[in-house]
Amino acid sequence: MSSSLLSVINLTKKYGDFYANTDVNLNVKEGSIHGVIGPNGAGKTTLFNSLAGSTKPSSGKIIFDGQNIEHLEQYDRPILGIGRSFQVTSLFPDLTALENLRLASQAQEPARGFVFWHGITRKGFGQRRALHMLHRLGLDKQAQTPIKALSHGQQRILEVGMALMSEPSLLLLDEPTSGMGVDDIPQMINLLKQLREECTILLIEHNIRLVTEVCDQVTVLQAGKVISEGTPLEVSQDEKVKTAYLGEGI
Amino acid sequence: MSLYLFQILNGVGLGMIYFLMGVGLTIIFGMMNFVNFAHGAFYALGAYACYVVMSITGSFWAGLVLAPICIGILALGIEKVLVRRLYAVDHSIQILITIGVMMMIREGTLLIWGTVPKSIRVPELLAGIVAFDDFVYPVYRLFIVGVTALIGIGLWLLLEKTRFGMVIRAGSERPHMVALLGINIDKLFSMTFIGGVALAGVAGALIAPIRGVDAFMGVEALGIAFVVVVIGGMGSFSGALIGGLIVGLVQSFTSGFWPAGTNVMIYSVMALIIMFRPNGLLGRA
Amino acid sequence: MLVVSHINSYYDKSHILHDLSFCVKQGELVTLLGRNGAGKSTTLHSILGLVPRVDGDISFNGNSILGLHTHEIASKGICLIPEQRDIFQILTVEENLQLSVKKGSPWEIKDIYRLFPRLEERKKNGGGQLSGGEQQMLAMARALLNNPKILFCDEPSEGLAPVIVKEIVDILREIKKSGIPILLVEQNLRVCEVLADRHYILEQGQFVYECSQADFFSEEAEKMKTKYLEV
Amino acid sequence: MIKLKKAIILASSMFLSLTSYAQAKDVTIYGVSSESGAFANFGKQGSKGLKLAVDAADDAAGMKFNYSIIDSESNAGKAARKVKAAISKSDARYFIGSTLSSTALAVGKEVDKAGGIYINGSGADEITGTQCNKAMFRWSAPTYGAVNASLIPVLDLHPEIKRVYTITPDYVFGEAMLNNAKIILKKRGIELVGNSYHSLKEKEFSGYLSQAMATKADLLLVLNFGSLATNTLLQADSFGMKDKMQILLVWSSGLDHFRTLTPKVAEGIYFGSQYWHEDESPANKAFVALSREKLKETPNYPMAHYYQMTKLLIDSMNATKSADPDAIRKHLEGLEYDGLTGREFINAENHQVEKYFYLLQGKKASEMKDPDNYANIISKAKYFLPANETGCKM
Amino acid sequence: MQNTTPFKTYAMGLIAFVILLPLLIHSQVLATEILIFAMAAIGCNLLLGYSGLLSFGQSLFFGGGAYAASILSINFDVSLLTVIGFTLIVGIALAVLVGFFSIRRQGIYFVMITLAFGQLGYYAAFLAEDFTGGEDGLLDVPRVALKLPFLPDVHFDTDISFYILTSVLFVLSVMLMQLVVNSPFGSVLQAIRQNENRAEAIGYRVKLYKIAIFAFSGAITALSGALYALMLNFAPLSNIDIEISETILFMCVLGGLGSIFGSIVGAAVFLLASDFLSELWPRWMLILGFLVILVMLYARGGLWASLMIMLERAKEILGIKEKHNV
Repeated sequence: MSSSLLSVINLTKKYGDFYANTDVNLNVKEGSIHGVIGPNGAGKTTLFNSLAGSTKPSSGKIIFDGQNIEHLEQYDRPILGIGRSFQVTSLFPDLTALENLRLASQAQEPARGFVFWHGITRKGFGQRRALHMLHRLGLDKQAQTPIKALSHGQQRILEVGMALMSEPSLLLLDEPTSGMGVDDIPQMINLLKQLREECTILLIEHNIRLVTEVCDQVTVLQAGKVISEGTPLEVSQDEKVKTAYLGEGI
Repeated sequence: MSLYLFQILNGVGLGMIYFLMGVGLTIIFGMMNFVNFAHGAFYALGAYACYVVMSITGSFWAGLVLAPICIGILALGIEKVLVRRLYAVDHSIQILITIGVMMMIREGTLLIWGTVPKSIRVPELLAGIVAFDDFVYPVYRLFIVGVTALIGIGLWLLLEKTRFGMVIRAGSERPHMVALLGINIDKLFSMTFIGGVALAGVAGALIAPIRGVDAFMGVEALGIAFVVVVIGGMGSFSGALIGGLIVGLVQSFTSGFWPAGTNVMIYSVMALIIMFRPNGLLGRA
Repeated sequence: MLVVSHINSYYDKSHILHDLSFCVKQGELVTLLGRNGAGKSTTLHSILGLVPRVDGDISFNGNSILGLHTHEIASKGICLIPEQRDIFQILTVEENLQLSVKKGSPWEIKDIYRLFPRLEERKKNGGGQLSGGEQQMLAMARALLNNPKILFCDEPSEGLAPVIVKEIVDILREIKKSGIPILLVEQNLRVCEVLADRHYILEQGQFVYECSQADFFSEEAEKMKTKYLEV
Repeated sequence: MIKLKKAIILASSMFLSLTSYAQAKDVTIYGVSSESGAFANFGKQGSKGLKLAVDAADDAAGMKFNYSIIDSESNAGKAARKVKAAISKSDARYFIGSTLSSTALAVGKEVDKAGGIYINGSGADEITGTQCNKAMFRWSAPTYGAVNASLIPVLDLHPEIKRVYTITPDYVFGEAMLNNAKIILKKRGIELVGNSYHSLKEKEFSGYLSQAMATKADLLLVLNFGSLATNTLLQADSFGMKDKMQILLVWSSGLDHFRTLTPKVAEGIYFGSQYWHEDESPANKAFVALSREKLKETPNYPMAHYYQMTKLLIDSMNATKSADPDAIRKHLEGLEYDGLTGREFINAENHQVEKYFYLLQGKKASEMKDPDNYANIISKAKYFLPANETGCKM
Repeated sequence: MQNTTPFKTYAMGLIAFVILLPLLIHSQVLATEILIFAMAAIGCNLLLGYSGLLSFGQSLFFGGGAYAASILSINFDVSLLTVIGFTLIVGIALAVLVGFFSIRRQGIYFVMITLAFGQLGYYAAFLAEDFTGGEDGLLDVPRVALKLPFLPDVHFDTDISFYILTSVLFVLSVMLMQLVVNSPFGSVLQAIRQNENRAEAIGYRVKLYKIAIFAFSGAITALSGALYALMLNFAPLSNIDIEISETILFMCVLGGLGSIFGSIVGAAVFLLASDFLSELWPRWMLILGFLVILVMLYARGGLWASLMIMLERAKEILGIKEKHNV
């Protein structure tokens, strides 16, 4: 039994009087793919943001690799080994695919970002790793294409690629297939399956096919609270979950 | 003691004038998220319009009434041709373009009315002073405070108590939802812009008898108006009032002990307030 | 009454809806089902002119409404109860209602208070102070006052406690009884089952299944539900 | 392609050099004036005066006079740069006028380095004081002269004045005015009951004016200038102060101030002025006639002093029959001549033109004989410190 | 807007520009002023064009640089390099201060804070008469000589020698800025401008980068202010007035946002227009205002980009003709 890479303990997030998350507990085992699902408004994105550092939780702890991280700034987390993707594609639209990835790689060595006295064509600013990643994502041909000219599916894949550039030990994916065409989804599933070899993944997803296919463990949120946890099969049998998704008898 | 009392009263009087300069700006911003750097130019045009009407009709009152109408008509044109395209763009682009508008208006006024400043006489009815013991105050200033208070109350009633105001407030929060209720939000935006700009015209016309009319009065007013609304919170009606009063009082008190430093104080107060209350005193996030 | 034929919708470069055609007839309650991101809300928004680019044709009571401004479409009587409710937070409950009153509507504010007694209790409160359920009621009330000829309901049960959901369902039923057709987007299948006349299931911006209420429990329909809706 | 470029460059540079050297015998007089920017009004009038003087000049001594206007854009830095460019590019040596003292000081340095002549009428006393140099001449009364020539006659006319309140802009010029006033008041045993400093960007004088009234002063002595003074007087009028005390604006802009203020405000107020078009001196009569004939307008101070300064320069060129700055300087130093304000004299030690300064009083609208007859000349006088007291070391 | 043209080509182009400029406009002083303001406009462009920060406080750096250089040159017997070094330090210090406070806010609030700093700088300079000369400005600013060990002093008293000095500093700083915008640092700035949130999410401390670009902007703007003071031998109060901020901003916008060469074009066009047009028609600013609106509405790339597009078209037409010939 492998140990927990990420533990969330009694995490609560309030917006005014509104509780987006209440006492959420979560353990993500090293090397696993962990899905977080739940109906709209369940507080998945809030939880995700607390983990990624774009919001600070109101109370509770987040322990990553034995270290408390709930107080860390967003920009500190990639360097610790937590990569994230965004639900709505959030890239640098006027820059090329290669440059996007290169920037993500360069960020791993914070001092490099302040090098202003020479150009970036030299080695060591992530160029090589970015090319490598492009190849891996199957986007070699798009290296010099600006992001805004890429298809939506390609953008989604790049979105995940960006998170990977930090060589994360934990990858946080926010609805990686959101808005993707049916044809592109298998490509994403393949990518995720490959990735499990190198890192732990926590993902929020609506595409149940994807969740059942790739996840080892699933946590179900409803109204900000954890209502069920287990393997995809266990969870799908859980009456509480069914009710949460399909509604109670009326 | 009486000196302090005077400074407070004078500060409040000034504050009301500053409120009048800022209120149109804040309404336009609050409703449409539009930063209008040409606000001061419309203020100056208001003063010129009042001057022109007065020199034709001989009546200050006609000027006071017609000036905002003229400015409103001009604003209608500018909104249709230019401003309409800018609601969705970045603040910085709105600022740069409205600065262009400001320059065109300023140079235009110089072209039309020349470089000699004009002055408008205080109407006979309002000339003179009121005296309470040692404390004297010009009637015309009291008149401005009164008119501003009336405009303020009128605006408040309009915004808070009428259907039109309700729609404006609703539109400032969720323009899409207002459209979904079958209300023409674009028209509403135009009307708000025209109204806000016309208020600048009123301010210009009202102040003309105190400080004269010149092409550069707009720039000063713009600075003050922005400080006022930033202090109070961009978009907040009552914020403009509080901001105006704060600036008025700071100016009144500073001029007592450090006259050269009034502007330093005003800008420092503003900078401090934004540092600690990023959206101004009453601004929404 | 509402006829949507072969519409394609785009946000920037993303092609969201692919060749959708459907209709809502007088007095009918039709549901659009599908998982998140299937394109249900986008369908509603496309009809209301809130999506930047829509091709195809949409007609309402025989007149094409494609390309009209949102407010023009809305004044023809197409009323949306949005997913986020979009209550005006800075207005009071009563102001929210007054704002929506339109001449000719069969409902007046006093009818609303009869229908939603809670709103009357809270009429002086700001829209921002309401609970989720109250907000949903207010959003529905607002649509009713707006003289609707057809009602679009986007996930009315989302995030609400079961008791409240029940109340909402009752109200929808009452509205339906009054003869106003409803296009309902809903994830809660139970809600759909008790209300709807016909169902459409969407996946990736395309219709994958269409059936009447009678067929909704057929073997095929159950399969479709499992495939496209369930966990 | 490259050849074409070269040809164009060559052609254009030849053209430019041709135009600048073609008229070697001409003398170009450069007017430094703020044609645009915040002081465009002043500059525009000044340029008119300069043009009038050049157009009216004979081309005696075989020289033909031209003028060129350097737009200072109401900015001292711009003016300095353009003057520098004119000196190096066109060999400019003769410069007239400025709006701002800071412009005059900066331009003065440049012209001095180039060995030219620069006559201006700026307010700052440093021009003929601590910052004086051999190139600069100043045709305007210093603060000392202005305060003496206006305050003393007012005090003589109104022996009832016992308490004086001053309003002063908070910078060097205002300080100089205030010090001069204090000396006079002290000499006469009149109490200075209060003073309000204000910033140069002040628009609001209500606070200071109320303090003045609270001190029950008999005379409000306004020591600011330009639009500051306009605002002060407009606001004083709305406070009804004219009924309670005398008001003297020492450094007015003359005709412009009366036009802006209108007779209703100006009536009864005393104004100090560098120039008034109704002076009876022969030179002024000729000038006013010329201006009314050529420009159809009554000259104001900017026009008059640019005219006078330009004419002074042209006259001395004619007198010396040369365009040599040194010769002209020698001629100007110690010169006494018929000027617009009467007999004027140029002090050789600090290049101050010792001219008359006027005290005017605003007239009732009903008493005005013509549209520009805004005021009566109460007195005119010359007060100048001995050159060794001005701090000038040339 | 990544440039792929080789570095050397830029250098050659710039050198050709500084050699041709005084010949074309026939005035070394005006040419000097153009180079100086081009540097200031580049400073503004670093913020607005490359980082999306609209600063109304550039006059603080410009005026601050002018005062720093003037005070040092008037009061101490120093070498030119010392003056330049001191100016850069003052510029950077002011910029870091303004940057530190202003970048915490966005949109109009950011603009207002930079404006407030600009205004505070103006009034501070006005009041601190002993150091700045107040309204009169600092007169008699000497052009200090360049003192190098074992070599004779180099003086810059003539227009031409000062133009050469300015050209050298201009070429060096433009090349440096060209390096900066194409460096790893510059690429992070582009990323921040396009998507601040993502930049932070992949691990960049966005605020630090913004302060850093403020420092660059402050340095080059202060240097231009210093050169302006040395050129005029005079540091007027108007150097630190809001009008200078506006002028710099206009040059930057007119020339084109996000292009260093655009700023050079913007400064040249602005100054030449103000020099020639102001004499023809004092109300020429009316046209300027109109141009600014047009550029912001239809050609964000400004005059430079429009020029480039026209060149491309010309090339295309020529290219087609060549093909026909073959």
